[in-house]
Amino acid sequence: MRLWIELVVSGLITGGIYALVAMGLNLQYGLMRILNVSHGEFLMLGAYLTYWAYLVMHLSPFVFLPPLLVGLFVVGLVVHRLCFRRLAETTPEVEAFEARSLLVGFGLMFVVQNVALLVWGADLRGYQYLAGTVSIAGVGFTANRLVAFAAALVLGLGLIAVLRATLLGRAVRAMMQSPTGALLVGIDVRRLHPAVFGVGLALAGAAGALLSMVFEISPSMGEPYTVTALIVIALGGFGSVTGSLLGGLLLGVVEAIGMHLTSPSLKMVLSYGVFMLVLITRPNGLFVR
Amino acid sequence: MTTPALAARSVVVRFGGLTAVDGVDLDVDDRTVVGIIGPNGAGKTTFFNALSGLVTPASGRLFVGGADLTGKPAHVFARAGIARTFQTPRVFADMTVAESVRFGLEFAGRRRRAERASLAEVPAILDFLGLADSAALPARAVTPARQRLLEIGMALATRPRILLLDEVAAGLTHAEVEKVARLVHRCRDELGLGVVWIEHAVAVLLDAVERVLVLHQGRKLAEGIPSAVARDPLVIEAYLGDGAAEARP
Amino acid sequence: MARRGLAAVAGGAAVAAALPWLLDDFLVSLALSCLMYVALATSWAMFSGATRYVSLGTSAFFGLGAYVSAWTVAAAPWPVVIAGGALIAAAFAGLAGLAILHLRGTYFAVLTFGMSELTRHAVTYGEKQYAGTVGRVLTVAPSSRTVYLTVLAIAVAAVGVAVVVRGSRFGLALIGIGADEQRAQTLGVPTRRVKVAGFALSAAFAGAAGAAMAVRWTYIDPTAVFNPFIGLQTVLIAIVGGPLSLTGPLLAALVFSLLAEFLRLQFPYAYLIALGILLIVAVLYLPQGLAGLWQTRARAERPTAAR
Amino acid sequence: MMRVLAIALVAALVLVGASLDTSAQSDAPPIKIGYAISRTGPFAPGAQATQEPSYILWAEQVNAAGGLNVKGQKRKIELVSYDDRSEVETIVRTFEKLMVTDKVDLILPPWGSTANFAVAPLADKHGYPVLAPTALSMKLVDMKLPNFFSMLPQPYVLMAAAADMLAANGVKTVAVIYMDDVFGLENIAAFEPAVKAKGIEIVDKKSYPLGIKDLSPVLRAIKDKNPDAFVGLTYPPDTILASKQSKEIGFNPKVFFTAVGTAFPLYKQVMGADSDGVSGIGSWSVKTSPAAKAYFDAHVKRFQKEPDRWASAHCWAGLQILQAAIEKVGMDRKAIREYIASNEHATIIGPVRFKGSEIQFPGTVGQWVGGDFEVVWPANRATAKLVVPKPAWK
Repeated sequence: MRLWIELVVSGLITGGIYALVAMGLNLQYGLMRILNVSHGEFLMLGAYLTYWAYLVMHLSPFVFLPPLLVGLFVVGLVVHRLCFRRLAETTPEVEAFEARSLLVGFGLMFVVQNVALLVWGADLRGYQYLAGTVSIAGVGFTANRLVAFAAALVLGLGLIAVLRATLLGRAVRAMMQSPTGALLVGIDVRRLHPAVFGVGLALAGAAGALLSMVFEISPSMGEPYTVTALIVIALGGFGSVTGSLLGGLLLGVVEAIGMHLTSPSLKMVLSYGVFMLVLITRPNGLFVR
Repeated sequence: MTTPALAARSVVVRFGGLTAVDGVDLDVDDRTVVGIIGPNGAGKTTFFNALSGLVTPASGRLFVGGADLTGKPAHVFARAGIARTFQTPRVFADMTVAESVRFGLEFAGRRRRAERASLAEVPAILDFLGLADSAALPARAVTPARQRLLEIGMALATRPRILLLDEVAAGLTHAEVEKVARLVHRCRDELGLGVVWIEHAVAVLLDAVERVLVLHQGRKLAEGIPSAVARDPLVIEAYLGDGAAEARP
Repeated sequence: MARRGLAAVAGGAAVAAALPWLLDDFLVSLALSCLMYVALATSWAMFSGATRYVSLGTSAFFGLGAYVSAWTVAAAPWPVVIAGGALIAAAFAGLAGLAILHLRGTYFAVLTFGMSELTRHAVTYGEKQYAGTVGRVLTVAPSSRTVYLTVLAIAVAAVGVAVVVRGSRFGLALIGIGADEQRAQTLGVPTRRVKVAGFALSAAFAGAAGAAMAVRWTYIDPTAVFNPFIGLQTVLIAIVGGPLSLTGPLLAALVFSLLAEFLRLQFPYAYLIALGILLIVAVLYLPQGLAGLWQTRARAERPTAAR
Repeated sequence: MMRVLAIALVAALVLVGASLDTSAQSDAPPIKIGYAISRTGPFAPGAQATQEPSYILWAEQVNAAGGLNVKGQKRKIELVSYDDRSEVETIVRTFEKLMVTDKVDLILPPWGSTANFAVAPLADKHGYPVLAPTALSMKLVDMKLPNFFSMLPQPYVLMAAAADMLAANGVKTVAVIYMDDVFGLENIAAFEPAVKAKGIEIVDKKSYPLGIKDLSPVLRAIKDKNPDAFVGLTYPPDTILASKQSKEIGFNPKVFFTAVGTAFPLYKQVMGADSDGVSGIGSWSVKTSPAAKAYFDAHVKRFQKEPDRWASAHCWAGLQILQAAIEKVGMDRKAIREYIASNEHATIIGPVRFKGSEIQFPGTVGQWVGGDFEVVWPANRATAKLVVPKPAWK
């Protein structure tokens, strides 16, 4: 029994981060059909900036989190203005827009990853923050993992609360269902889109900041998280932010238990197998009735 | 009695918990025009989707020329002689008008139906529809009315036995509607087709068809010659909630 | 058109075939890279460009081909190895296609990406379980000239097949599926069969290319041969070239490979930034791809109009 | 159209080739030494931690001293370097460029086993000797390429040393995890017979894939079996992950051994005081020799980071051997190869010689002792005393 609790909690902790990474990406995709494959790169950027703030300015990652969120939000506005606005204007047809925004994402991936390489070098880096062990019900967990999980959950639930409770949030959700709805509710898409794109990047950055406390960082760390985010989004449903939260947590737990029951070597086969199966049989996600 | 060209037997189509078409029968012979009317959401288009193989009925059977095609994919229906148009024209936007018509000839229309007087050449079809002068234009560039005609042209290019027309007259001017009705009759008379014609604007339809079927909430409400159906109290009642004025011929 | 196109392919191939005798090893290798991407991008565009089923799965087929090569190169004649790579990749694509070709758009893209990762990990696991290793050493390898000519042949075949398909009913069916799948089906196109066949046909070239390239590396492991970048780069090249055109992906494969190499060697530290920016600019300002630059010409060359 | 394209292609190829012909003229022509190494992509962290800095440092030091003494003439080193993008095909192509187009005098190897597998036969074909500091595979050694020299002792040597150390410290049971790649598989294959020969029982053996983010389920299962020793045949990210998570679950075996990355300065940065007593693969420290200390200091001064205590020094030793060979026999690559193959060489890691492709160098075990990574096994190489049992995680 203790073992199972350990597995589930450990899975939830990993899954919380997965969820946070996925939610930002899904928000962008759901609203604007931008499948931003450079999402992981902005996560990496968040991780490096946090690392740098900790090392150079001795700022705790949590103190640095608000300016980081704002910073990446602004980066998001700029990136949207420079790349995606023009793309949306010149490519009205959805399928073509999706394919071409994918390419812009690759371009961004090259740029951001290599800027980080130039600035920080390729070496693996890390720092020690809240590395002590906390015991919960006799089961030990590193403090930074728990804190990261809690922060991920707060950000994730906060986002969902905003989407559900505020008028603007509800409009965003409505539009994620039907893009033409925007015109009916009279929302200024030209302002909303950059803002939501910015929120997506800010969430990626936050995930990076949290991850930097737990894992080592390198300029190429982002790609696997983009892939994980895609898996989570598929599980929870494209365009469903709540689905991503649940999907992330579920994936974390499934991986932990699967790894225990089979072998870690099968972990990847397992995750991708589940992912393919869900997409093939339930393309709208597991949680859609 | 000969086998009908197209026969639907107690066709039921469901989406999740919703029954869109509920046990509808239909027989269509060669050289006839049958109309289907019904208020919005009556299941007309869904019924067409079943007749053309795009959705598989939950129960019931579909026969084309006597052969049971239930559950077969749409291209089998097309090859068996079922052609259709779509409510909002679904032409190949990037192809020219001539290319679009050729498409049907290359696939379902490839098999010769020697016994039919079908049109087997792109120019012949374009002439039949009066589209010859648009042949080289991209489909996206022609007027919506002409796109409707092109839809019919693409369908004719499959060299069908049955033509299913889904609201081909919607939004057209009175004069244009008249032209469509004449075209439908020519399909029947010159090409020997059986035509099933859905229209929301009932007045147009009742003048043009020999037999009409009324769908309401997925069920067949009435069937018969237009004049009789138009007087059917059940039909009038069904249409009252949906714009009774339209219902009167 | 088809005949003129094939003649042009033959002319280009003749020139390319002479390169190993004219240029030094490095330039031949560079040409080889170009040819590899010509084969991958052209065959990709043949299916994915026409049908708009954007596949990110090229690396799966490439990797399978590479493993077929690793398994058989010591025992089988070279043409059999290449054909084996092509066949296994095509068979795999056919089976996968049956399972996933009912989903379009982003779903399909993401699924094919997942498929290629799943294949990578499955091969890793299988090799480890049953062969006790993950990587394979290929000590018996044909000469680099043979490899070059083989990849040239694959590229020529890919372009040739793309030209032929473009002018055929099969190609028309693919384009119809890309324009409006249901409509095409109601006009008599057996869409499922056409899609699976097209997907498998395009995979065959990636498999053959993988089988040919693997022997250059002496040692292959799943990380190297199932590198998702092979698939991504293929898509990138094809879309930058213009996924609906024949010459676009071909030209883009050459331009992209040469440009990337030039930047890499000239600016060893910042070239990927330059490449990224160029890519973004190309996507933003060439909406039809490179092919858009000679759009009017391309229109006149459209097979269905020309016949 | 196609013909135009083909001609354009040839022209472009020639142009790219010509534009990159970097031939600098000076009175005493410099020695051109070329390499391609990962500055981007997945190999980059490893390559930049253990390999390229040494190349750069070496060239700078040699040039500062006026150059290499080649047959009485002082010649400077000109490094011709490219990024290999961590892609095998790019690695092959770039080395062809270096050897055939640029006609460099000598080459330096790329990073990692995969890359060396691709380069070794190519270099051998063109007659370039290679002293590879980061190629670890018996399969590569078994290819018996005359021009290929591995600077690292092979898995069977390393694992035998580890098994010796475990046995000598009373370890009876061991749990091992290893990565699903050539490094992990070859090492586990060497490890199993080595510990069995010493009568040590393997109580758990698990493999894991590249890029794993959570090892705690595995470690908890291992903890339940309570082995005397834990051995992780791991790469840097997983080395640290396994350490952090062992601490998290309070897994405190007598010996905690992790492979690559334990000897990285990063390990101490992220593990802090917990690094104390953790052992791993490592072969030198600043106490090994004054030359080692000088290398260490120069590295820190030049790059503001410490070299790792394993492959970095082997890389440097390879450069020392190459330098000695050039100064002894000149620039003839055949003669250089003969010199390397048939002599004993003095290096910062001690005297070494080669048997075939294999370096004759003992297997060693390192450990974090008192805040520094030291060699602790075998005794004649030790720079500090082995600490067993490892102090519990703090």
